[in-house]
Amino acid sequence: MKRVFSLIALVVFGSVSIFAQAQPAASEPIISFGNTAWMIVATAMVLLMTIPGLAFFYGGLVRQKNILNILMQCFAIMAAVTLQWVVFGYSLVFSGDGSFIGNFDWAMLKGIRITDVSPFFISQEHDRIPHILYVMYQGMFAVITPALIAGAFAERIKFSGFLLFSILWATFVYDPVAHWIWNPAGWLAKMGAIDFAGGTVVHINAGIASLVAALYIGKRHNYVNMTLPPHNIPFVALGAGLLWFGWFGFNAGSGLAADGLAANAFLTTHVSAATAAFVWMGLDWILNKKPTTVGISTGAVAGLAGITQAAGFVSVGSAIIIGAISSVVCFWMVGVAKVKWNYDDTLDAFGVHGVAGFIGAIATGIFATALVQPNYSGLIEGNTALVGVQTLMAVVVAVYAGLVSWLLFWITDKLVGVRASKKEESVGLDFAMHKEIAYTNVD
Amino acid sequence: MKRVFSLIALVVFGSVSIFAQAQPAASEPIISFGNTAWMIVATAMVLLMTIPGLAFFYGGLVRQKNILNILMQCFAIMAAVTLQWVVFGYSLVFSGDGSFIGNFDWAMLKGIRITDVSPFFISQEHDRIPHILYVMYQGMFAVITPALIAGAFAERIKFSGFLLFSILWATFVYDPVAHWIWNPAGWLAKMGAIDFAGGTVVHINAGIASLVAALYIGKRHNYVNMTLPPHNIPFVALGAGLLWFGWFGFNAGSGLAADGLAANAFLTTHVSAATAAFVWMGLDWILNKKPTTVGISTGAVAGLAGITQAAGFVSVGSAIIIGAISSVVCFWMVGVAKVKWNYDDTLDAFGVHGVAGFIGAIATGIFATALVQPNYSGLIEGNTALVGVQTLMAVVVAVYAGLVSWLLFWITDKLVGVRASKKEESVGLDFAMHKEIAYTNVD
Amino acid sequence: MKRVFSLIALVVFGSVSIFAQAQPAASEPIISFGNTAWMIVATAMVLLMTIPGLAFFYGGLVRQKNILNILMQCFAIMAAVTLQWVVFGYSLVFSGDGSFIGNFDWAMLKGIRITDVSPFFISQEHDRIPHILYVMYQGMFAVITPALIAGAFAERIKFSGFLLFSILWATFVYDPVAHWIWNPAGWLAKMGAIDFAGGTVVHINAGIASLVAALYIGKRHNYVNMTLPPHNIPFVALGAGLLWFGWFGFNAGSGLAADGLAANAFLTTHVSAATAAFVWMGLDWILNKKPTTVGISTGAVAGLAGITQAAGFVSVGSAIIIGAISSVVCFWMVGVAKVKWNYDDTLDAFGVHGVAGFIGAIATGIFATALVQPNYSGLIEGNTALVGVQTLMAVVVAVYAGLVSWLLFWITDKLVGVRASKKEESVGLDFAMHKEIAYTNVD
Amino acid sequence: MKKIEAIIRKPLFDEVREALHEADIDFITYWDVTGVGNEKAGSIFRAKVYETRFIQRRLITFVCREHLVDKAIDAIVRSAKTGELGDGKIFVSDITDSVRIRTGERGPESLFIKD
Amino acid sequence: MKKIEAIIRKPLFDEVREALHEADIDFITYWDVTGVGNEKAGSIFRAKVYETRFIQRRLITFVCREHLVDKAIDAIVRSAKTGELGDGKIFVSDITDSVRIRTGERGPESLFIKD
Amino acid sequence: MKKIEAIIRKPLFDEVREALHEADIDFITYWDVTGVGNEKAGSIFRAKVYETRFIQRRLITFVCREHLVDKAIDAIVRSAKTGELGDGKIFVSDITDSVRIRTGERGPESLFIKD
Ligand SMILES: Nc1ncnc2c1ncn2[C@@H]1O[C@H](COP(=O)(O)OP(=O)(O)O)[C@@H](O)[C@H]1O
Ligand SMILES: Nc1ncnc2c1ncn2[C@@H]1O[C@H](COP(=O)(O)OP(=O)(O)O)[C@@H](O)[C@H]1O
Ligand SMILES: Nc1ncnc2c1ncn2[C@@H]1O[C@H](COP(=O)(O)OP(=O)(O)O)[C@@H](O)[C@H]1O
Repeated sequence: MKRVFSLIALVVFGSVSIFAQAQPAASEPIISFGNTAWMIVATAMVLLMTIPGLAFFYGGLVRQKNILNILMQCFAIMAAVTLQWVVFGYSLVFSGDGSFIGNFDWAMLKGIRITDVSPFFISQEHDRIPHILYVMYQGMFAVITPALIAGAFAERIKFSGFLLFSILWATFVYDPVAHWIWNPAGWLAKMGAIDFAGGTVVHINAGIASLVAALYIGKRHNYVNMTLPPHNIPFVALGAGLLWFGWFGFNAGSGLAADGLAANAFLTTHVSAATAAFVWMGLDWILNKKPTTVGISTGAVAGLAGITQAAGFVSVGSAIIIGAISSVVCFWMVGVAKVKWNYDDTLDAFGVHGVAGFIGAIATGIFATALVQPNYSGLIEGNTALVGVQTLMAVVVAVYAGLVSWLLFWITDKLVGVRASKKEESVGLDFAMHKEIAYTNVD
Repeated sequence: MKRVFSLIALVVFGSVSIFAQAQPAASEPIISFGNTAWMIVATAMVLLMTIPGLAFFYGGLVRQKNILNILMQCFAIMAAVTLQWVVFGYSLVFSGDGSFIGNFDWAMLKGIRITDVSPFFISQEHDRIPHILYVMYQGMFAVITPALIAGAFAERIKFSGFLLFSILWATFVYDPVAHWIWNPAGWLAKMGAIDFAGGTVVHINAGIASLVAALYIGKRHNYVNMTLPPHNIPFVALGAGLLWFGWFGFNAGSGLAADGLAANAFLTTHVSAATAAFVWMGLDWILNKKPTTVGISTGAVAGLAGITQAAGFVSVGSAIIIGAISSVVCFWMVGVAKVKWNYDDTLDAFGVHGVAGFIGAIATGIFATALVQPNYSGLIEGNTALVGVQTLMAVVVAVYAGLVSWLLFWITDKLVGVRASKKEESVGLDFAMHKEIAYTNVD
Repeated sequence: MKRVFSLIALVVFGSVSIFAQAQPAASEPIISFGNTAWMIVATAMVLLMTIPGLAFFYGGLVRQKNILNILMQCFAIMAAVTLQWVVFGYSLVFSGDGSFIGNFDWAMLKGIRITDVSPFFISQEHDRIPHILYVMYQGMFAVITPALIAGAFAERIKFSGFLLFSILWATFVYDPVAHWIWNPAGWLAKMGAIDFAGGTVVHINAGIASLVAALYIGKRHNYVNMTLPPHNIPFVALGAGLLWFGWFGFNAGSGLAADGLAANAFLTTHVSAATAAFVWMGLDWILNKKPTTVGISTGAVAGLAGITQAAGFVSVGSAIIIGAISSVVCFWMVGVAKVKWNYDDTLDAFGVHGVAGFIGAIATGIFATALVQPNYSGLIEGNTALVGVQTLMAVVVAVYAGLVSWLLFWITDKLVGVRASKKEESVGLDFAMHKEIAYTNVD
Repeated sequence: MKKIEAIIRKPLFDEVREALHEADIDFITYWDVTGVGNEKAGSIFRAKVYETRFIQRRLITFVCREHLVDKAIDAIVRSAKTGELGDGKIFVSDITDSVRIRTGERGPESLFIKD
Repeated sequence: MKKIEAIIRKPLFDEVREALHEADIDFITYWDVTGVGNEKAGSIFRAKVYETRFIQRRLITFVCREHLVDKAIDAIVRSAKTGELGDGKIFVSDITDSVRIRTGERGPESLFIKD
Repeated sequence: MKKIEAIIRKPLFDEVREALHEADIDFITYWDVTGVGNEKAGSIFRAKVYETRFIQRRLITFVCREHLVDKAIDAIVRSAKTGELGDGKIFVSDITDSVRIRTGERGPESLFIKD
């Protein structure tokens, strides 16, 4: 849930040396080898979600002339947001005790030594991980969130506009929202809103920004009468498989320890993904006559996004329900609502991530159970408060992300422009923006 | 080896809280962060073996018009068998003390709390993993086993028939066989049969089912005079690479701990794979004049399947021998025997997995050494009993899997049909079954 | 840094049983579950770097008719060098106390029991990993190093020549150099030269061998007037993504423990890669008008290679500087110098890996800080000695690798030949050497 | 000499090739094309079914002597016909010269093997 | 009957297809080709810019009755023209016979739908 | 105007293109095709060697004025010949009209650059 506790006397632990681990005083937190082992891997797994996971999931869905632009965007965000994060992003989110935003105390990771234990923890107060590992783990979340938005304006965005917007967005939308919810001093955290692995911080946030961006930038030319089959469905499946794999780092890592809570998050994540994949396959089969590969992959992703928020609060039965609902609603969203409302969210960044994020936020309020984390009960256990605060969190983040994303997109448009020219769009962004062609057969 | 011990008084540990880990009583098993860290990752790695590992290994080998069907099958099994496993499969295999099958006590994981330590362990009685993590880890094995069978009837199976058969097979073949061997109460386990990571439970089992399915469904049209080169060999290599990587989770994870035994399983697995790859390359070179990419990949997989059963019982020298034998025999099987016996096991699910599984079962009986696990010695250390019981296990599983798979395939055929129509086969299963085309170049 | 300590009384720990771990005497090293968990995964991640990581990074860059040859080379080296390593390679590098080369005491891993703790460690003297796991981890480095060289003579090498050369090279170049630097008895190690994760042992070593091989074998036909776009840029990006992921195993694993040092290596690795990717994108944009996918991928790899040596010695600020310098110099090297000096290092194995390796060697001497490892300070902390010994190490290794690689290439040429015939080259190595075609569309 | 170009359904390629072989046409060249015609194909993409008139087809071409033309056309029609929309077309045109690169032979004799 | 082959810029394919549709050409077949001509394209590869005269193009071909030829050519020229080097070419040739595989019809009547 | 179609071995493409260039043919269009002819290629698949008569080839086509035809054919034969089975074929046919899309020029003058 990332409902984390900042230690009052951080400075105390600043002096814990790695050599001191052998004989810890009872109350002093240590760097646990086991938890650190898991979290190093979890961090790398979240990197894998962006490149090559999401890059191929999105890249396979676009037309052949635009795949490199997608891959390039994922790499560029990885590079740019990593630097932003280390230079000031991490500090903005996690330092200080402001309700709305952090300060610059940890800019450039100033004062964070390699022997420091992380001031943040979930289930294991005593056995923690290095602070710098926590920085990296959180950094991977900061990277993937703007990368998700790339699905909304795919096939028609200007690369310079994309890059500027992503960096602004990471700073002015992601950082504050993450602060509100994941920094224990944040105002939503203080109200009791919970988000285990980023259903709100990542998925609603990016989903709403996607909708805004798709509406602002407008449709691709010929969108109405174009039938646009994905150019490489095996790539879509490759990406989906890597996302599924990496999502265990994302969700099961969010407890910051290798314990029963992590195992529970693993279980709910996997079961929700499986259910959602199965349900989407069934809906395709019943409503469209055939089960499809793109469908089952999309379903799995919807299930993964849906459970993200709830993974460390609910039990396996609830995970099945959340997966099923995510799948049905997202299916309806991309198959019916998008057509009716007639906007062009190219790769359904809103229709899948945004929508599933909302479902997860509310579902956490309903299904959270004290069996998983003793302090968190939802509606089914008689606690009506949680679902209220969860709804509030979802709405607040949606409104904030919606308004500020629009503003940033508008500013970017004025400064460098966001829309590729008609000619660039028809030539393909790969060649127009990068002077590269994805596949060539010159021998 | 998965020769596991169920604790008499499981209920005792049910009450071990995750907060109690700091001060364990000497005799009480705890959730070890380190072992849990490794097993979470190992579980994710076995998922990666199925999607995208096996999916691409198989998918690259078929013709372009059938790749999506392969990918779809892997995803669909991941979804369906995960649900089956959580709902009743795990319980059937691991609950109760019946010799032949478990009961429904753990259906829907009823009564398994997130703080429970796993009642099953191999080398680390004290430092264990969460019970639900054990459920997930075993679940990934239950998923990949029926996925292997997909190689046998590739390019001509009806999707509905495939799905029904797979679920039935997971229930009526995989679950009992896993119970016999991996549940300490199982009759083969009680006789002393050992299978470290699934050489019999996974590979012989799936291999025999593959042979039966290939014989039942019959050849692809034009099989005799068709030369069918793989449509995308880089995909085959990608799949083989991911399988090799994931197999460390499969084999080195089967000791359920991050210790010397895991390291030994890692070593034997890697060395057997390397030897088998090298030998296959050599055979191709000598007998067919050229070493091939598909050959070396297939060799690696044969070596991996061959060592699976023995990984936690034998030393590195034996691993070289097992790898070499697996490679030679599988080479002969797919290159000579299959041609002579004239059946159409499209992707050699029997010729590679089944055959290497048999080699591993016997080899474990021969090469097991007390240097690795003190209680297990094979023929070379003078214990003649083990090789006998290993052979018995292999034969019993082969007979059971053979008969029941045939029956289930027959039932499936009567209920929904198994064979795609001639027209569907020639159009390609991708379009016929899923209305999708893998690669398109519409711009 | 791999500045490791061999314990005088190894035999003492030989008797440490895995069951003894629960009650270790204070001074006796144990197998730590947590560190073992991390290092098993790190080992698997380094395997993933070679196959499919490097295989696809290189494979996507060549022409369509040569990709299988690249994939095949990576698989063949994985198989051959693994066997060499287990049979005598590991022993040559790590056994004994010779200054120049080890002995055969550990040939076939003789005498290494599964319960032995590793005699080598970096930051965690007490909490170690199994010795055989250390063997495997180091083995993956021995595999990837010759695989890197394959980039230099791609598209024109004879397969038999390649294989013979690689095995000779692993034995007569890699093994001695690794001994000098990573065996505490090695003469460079004794002089105080440090190489955390292989910047010199792996990258300079392979880079120089690449240059020599490229010069010896000569240019591809038509090289001057051929424009050779990569045949599959998404594969390049896939490979780069997997390399980035795997590199965490490579660098953060090189401390042999899951602790603050590992976290620091993770941080510096990630930040250097991100910076280098960003800088390359910027250079492309400014100098060539467009940012490119191949460019950003190459930049990331340059940053990863550049930081390798320094990852466990420097802090995050220095990582940014090292990443930026690596990127700029490699950009100039492949874009300007290679053109001017007019040699054909097909995939820039020297221009990227070799050059970045040099930068890392010197940079470690400059930026090493006692904040990360108390015993190592560089120029910026007033220690002038280190940069001298680092330069010496880089030069010595370059000279040794240069001369011996040339000799081995010449011997290989005399024995089996190294250059494919003109006809083989124009037909493509896939068909000429392996009788396979990567992509076919026979339906 | 006549050039024959036949645009057929991909899945029927094997049948057509065999029929041509029986009609003494052993040398052919083919590639994959996209055809726009009467036939439509339905695909599914993310919960939506859409129809497309862009169909994957195969184009077979060969040059043969006049007396083989009718036999060849019959063979194609017989083997490539399903009777449903989208069976494709055959076009015949004149070839004024032909060269076998290996021997330099020109004219009709470059089209067959003299033994 | 005439066969028309047009080598055009790939990105303009949609426009050309629509223009042809308005000119009563509904049956077409196309595939992707590489063209070597006057136009050059610059690519970037690892810090180097290089120029290539190998351009990805699309070849559209269709057979139609004589009276449609001029209209069709006009439609193509109109929709495929940018005025810059590399707009491509149209070639016209004779077709001596045509067969609709589905019905076995031969000659011009195989080219259109009679209702 | 004549259309020349040459089906050649892929690996010799570079040589042929240069030879054509020297024979004043600068505008060409090409694509990859599969050829069935006399030549056979052996492949290996999972421990089995099999032979196939389906060979990957390249088809080069260009339209030129009559006086260039013989020179062009000579250039191709010279550069594409190895003397072994499978060197390929050249076919020549008539083109009745030609249009340069960029300028709208028709006839032979659309085929070259006037300066
Ligand atoms: N006049 C034509 N010129 C070029 N290609 C054509 C022509 N008519 C048909 N084709 C090709 O033949 C295919 C089948 O034609 P279609 O009209 O669908 O079927 P049918 O001939 O049975 O009415 C088309 O997809 C197109 O590729
Ligand atoms: N005589 C020809 N024969 C075959 N293809 C040609 C011929 N002339 C032009 N082309 C094709 O048309 C394309 C465009 O021609 P190009 O010379 O670049 O433009 P433009 O016609 O505007 O001068 C070329 O890339 C080539 O594919
Ligand atoms: N009559 C033909 N029509 C179409 N393509 C042909 C014809 N004859 C040969 N080809 C093409 O030329 C290629 C080479 O022909 P082949 O018979 O193998 O060699 P050779 O001409 O040296 O005897 C074939 O693979 C085929 O693609």
